[in-house]
Amino acid sequence: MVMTEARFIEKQALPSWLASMRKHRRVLVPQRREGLTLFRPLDPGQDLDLDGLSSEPPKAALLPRDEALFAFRYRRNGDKPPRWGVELIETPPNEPTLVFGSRPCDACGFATTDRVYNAGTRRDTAYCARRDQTVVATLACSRPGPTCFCHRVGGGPDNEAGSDILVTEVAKGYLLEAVSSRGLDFMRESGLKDGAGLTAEAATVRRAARAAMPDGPSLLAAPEHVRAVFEDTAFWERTAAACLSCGACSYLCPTCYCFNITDEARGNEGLRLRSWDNCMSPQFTLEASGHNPRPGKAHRLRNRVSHKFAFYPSLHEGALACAGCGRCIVFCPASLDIREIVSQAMIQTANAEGEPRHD
Amino acid sequence: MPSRLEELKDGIRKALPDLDMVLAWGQGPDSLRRKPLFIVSQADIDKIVWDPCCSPNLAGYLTGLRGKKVGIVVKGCDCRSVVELIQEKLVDRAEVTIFGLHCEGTIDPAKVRATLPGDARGAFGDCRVSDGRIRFASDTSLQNLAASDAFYDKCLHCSDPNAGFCDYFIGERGTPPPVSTAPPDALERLEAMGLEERFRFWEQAMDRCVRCYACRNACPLCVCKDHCLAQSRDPHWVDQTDHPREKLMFQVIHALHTAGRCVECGECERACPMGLPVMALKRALNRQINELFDYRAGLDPEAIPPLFTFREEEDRIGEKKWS
Amino acid sequence: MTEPPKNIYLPALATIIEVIEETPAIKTFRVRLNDPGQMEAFRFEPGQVGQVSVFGVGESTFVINSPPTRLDYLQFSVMRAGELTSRLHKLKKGDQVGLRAPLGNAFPYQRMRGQNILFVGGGIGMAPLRTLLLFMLDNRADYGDITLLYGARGPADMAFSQELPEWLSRKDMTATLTVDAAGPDWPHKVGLIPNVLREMHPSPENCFAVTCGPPIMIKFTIQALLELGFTEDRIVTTLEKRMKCGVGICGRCNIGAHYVCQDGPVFTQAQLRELPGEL
Amino acid sequence: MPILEGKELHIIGFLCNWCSYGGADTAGVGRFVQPTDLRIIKTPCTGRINPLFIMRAFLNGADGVLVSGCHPRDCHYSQGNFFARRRLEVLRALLPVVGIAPERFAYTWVSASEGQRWKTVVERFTEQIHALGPIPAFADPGRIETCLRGQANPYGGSHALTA
Repeated sequence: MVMTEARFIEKQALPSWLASMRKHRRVLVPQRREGLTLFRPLDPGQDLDLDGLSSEPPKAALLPRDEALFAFRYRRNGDKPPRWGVELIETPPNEPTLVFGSRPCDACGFATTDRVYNAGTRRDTAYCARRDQTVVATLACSRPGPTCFCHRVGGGPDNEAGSDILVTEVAKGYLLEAVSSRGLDFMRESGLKDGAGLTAEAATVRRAARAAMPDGPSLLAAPEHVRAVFEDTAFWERTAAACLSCGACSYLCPTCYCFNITDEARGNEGLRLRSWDNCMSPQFTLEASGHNPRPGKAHRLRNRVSHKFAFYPSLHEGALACAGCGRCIVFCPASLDIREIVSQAMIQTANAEGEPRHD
Repeated sequence: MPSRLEELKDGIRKALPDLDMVLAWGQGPDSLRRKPLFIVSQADIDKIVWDPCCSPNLAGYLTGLRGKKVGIVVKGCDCRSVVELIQEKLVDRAEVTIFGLHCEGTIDPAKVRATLPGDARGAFGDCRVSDGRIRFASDTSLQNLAASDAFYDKCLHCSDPNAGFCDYFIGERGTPPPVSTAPPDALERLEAMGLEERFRFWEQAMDRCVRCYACRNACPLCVCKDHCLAQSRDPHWVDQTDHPREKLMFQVIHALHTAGRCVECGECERACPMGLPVMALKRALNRQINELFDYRAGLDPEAIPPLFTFREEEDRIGEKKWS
Repeated sequence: MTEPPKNIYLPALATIIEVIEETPAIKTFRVRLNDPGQMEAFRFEPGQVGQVSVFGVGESTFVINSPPTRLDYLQFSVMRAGELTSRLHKLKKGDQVGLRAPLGNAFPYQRMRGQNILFVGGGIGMAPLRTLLLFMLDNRADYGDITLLYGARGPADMAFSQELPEWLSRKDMTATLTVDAAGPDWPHKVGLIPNVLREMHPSPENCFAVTCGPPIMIKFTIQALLELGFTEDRIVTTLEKRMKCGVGICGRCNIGAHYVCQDGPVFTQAQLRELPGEL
Repeated sequence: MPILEGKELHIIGFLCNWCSYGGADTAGVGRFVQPTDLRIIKTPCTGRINPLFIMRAFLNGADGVLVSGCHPRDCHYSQGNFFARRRLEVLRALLPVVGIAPERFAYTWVSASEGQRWKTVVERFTEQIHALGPIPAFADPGRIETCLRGQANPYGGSHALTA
């Protein structure tokens, strides 16, 4: 990490500082709600939950569950006799946001979507507008959960990819270190005390966290194995046998970014809506003729795992589209384990060692 | 006296040769969760697990295995699902071999994690249930929870823990889970609120819904999940905006489409990643159906679900008087 | 004020200037962009597609099947199949639609220069072939012999019926029509496209085959072409996939790591064989 | 005819074409005076009425929903109202659980000749709904309303782009 400025804030001062940030931007933080930890606008009446991993990643900060791409309104125009003209109304997002308390795996999700939505020549204007107005302050992890495997997919408990500021919990509070120019500008006007003296302590905290990660072989070499097992339908039938083909894994995954576009209208006006979609749904590839290239759940699961561990890497210099957060394992109703699936593919096509027994 | 697990394994070992597959439970990603196990060879039989964490209802997979000879291991509530599928001819009785068990109640991992102190989110050791207490080792301390703090709500007022309709009953029949004081469940909590408060409750709950349709896809009765009304463009019942109104509309669709059919197996709530009390709507309808037609789903394979038929003179439905 | 970044999902408004009823199931729409400057500056290559919007219903992808050499209007031939196509079929002259075009890649017409061309079209699959055929007829000298085999279920299902007489009579191309079944007054061939193709026995010598049609027809036509000696990198087809964004972001139209809306819809058979088996 | 804001509430009526729609017609022909809040949707039979119509109406903001069809044994399709009776009686239990007063929904039987009875039904039901007042609304009016009605779009302002 290039030597940049650092800021410090005491533990008890954090809530009030965050509340003060709400003057000119939306502040999204992880807070407990009905047994879940969700990223929602800060509720000062409640304390933050900076313990474990949030139930839902902060993905919605950049890719909201639904969003109007534009609105349209049919109107009689001036012709004789009058005909229906259409008026298009752009709905650009402008919502300055601070995401505080995201984890390195959540931020890896943003890095994954950046490569697709902001690919130089091809820029998704709504996403890029939000990205430019959003500061992501990621809290480095101190203690891995049972289903965390970020260190096996190219990440780590203190990985900076996708973040603007890396926050580390030190003895008396939190040290903020900028990892992007956006983060640097934000820190400069954040009114926090200088924290240069604590960078060493923060570094040791992070090193300890890296050492505490559960063992398990790296999955970075997965792409060629997952591609090799693509045609083995028996493998995918076996793997997907218990799968319910629902959307829980995709919608709670920080690196799933697919969406649907539908027109929703009320009478003569409406909007073109972008909403979350997932390739486990049969409608995802169903064609008007009735033909569906992925009719069964095995085809669909094959595509989901292959996209993350083979197709995306082949388009983005080997970067896996998986952050290793483990939410798909925690929330799958049938307890499918993507670590298991990828390891089986690697075992079957080479003699990699198997998946270690968990807990 | 061989343990019930051994007896189950023997039963399956004997039956497997003339079956294509047997559905049971196997080790899950952590010690509080089990996952469906598809037994096709004698080697798979050793992977079978039976303990209070075997909460998934395996009946949902039967409708996808039509034409195959399938064995299935069922608890009391799962068994009602199989009976309901047979009632509606969604499963052919001749194709299914049922191994029934007495169930001591099933553990809800989300409830256990919620009751534990914040930092005890790590791994858990193996768990045992005895005289109404559940004991297991979490990575910070030995846990000893009352059943009512760990079991699924449905288990706290379970009336038939024994699989009532099966080919082989494994082990002894037994009593429902020993629950001293069951806390009020979602429907009771809702009915303690005023109408406006309930409306706001659902508005909040549906805001958390991520619309993954796990509740629908886990439901054994939802055989048309691949072309569901909720994703139809014509008729356009539900639009794609992330609004509580549209997501609540789907819960209403699910409740009404399973009215008179739902056996309260709890899969919809178990599958929901956001822990939403979606079964409350179905339980309200089941209560009304029980009062109107003295009927409970999934108890008698010959019975016709009440909304599939009618009587010219309904004994408990009078006519509304307007004057 | 710098021009705000273009919202890639915002279509340009266009007006339908002509509707041609090709067959009971296929209609051709000719549209002009409402903004004269945009219409003037509009350029595309044969084979590229456009997302046509009917506001309130949605968007669907259709090949621009008028040639890039005739830019007074843009033409889309639409077979009624789903929600959007059915609503499109209800639109009249003067109605408004939206258009996001051009998208996707084009036929490799540069590589085809100086070569013989064999067109094999089935039903609505004739639409993508038409833009390349007319483009080549407008630059006739650049290409060798042009042969067209166009088939449909029955005579009434033949699209572009007003142009067929011209294609049949032109000296600089040979056209053959066939139907699966027809009455006595049908003067042309009767038979499935792959069988008629084997009968015609076209020579694969420096010849490109361009084919498009329903998946079943494509499968057996490519088989026949391979039997006749055509090489895989000289058999070109277009793929139909469920598309939404049209710019390779929404993840919907992928075959393996390739997005049909961007790396296609035009592929050679050699490229198709490299893709994972998920057509 | 648009709702008279402030005086009228949104009341939807699903009427079976053979009996109740005729009954409503008879009431109209008979010049019976009745409240005007009711908007009638004609259906072939009460058996055709999917309970989801009623829930969709409530969630879209209807303050009251009335269903009326042929008397039992008079159904033009002989069984339609029998099935409807069971479905609608079951539906009644769903309303309170989601926070909608069950009194906002009623179903009844009115034959084509009972114009007077139809007038009574409409009067009583409209009074009942006015007593309850408007149905609780969702806090968020919805994406379409916020983008189009020019209200502050939580994700950005809206301005017309092209004429």
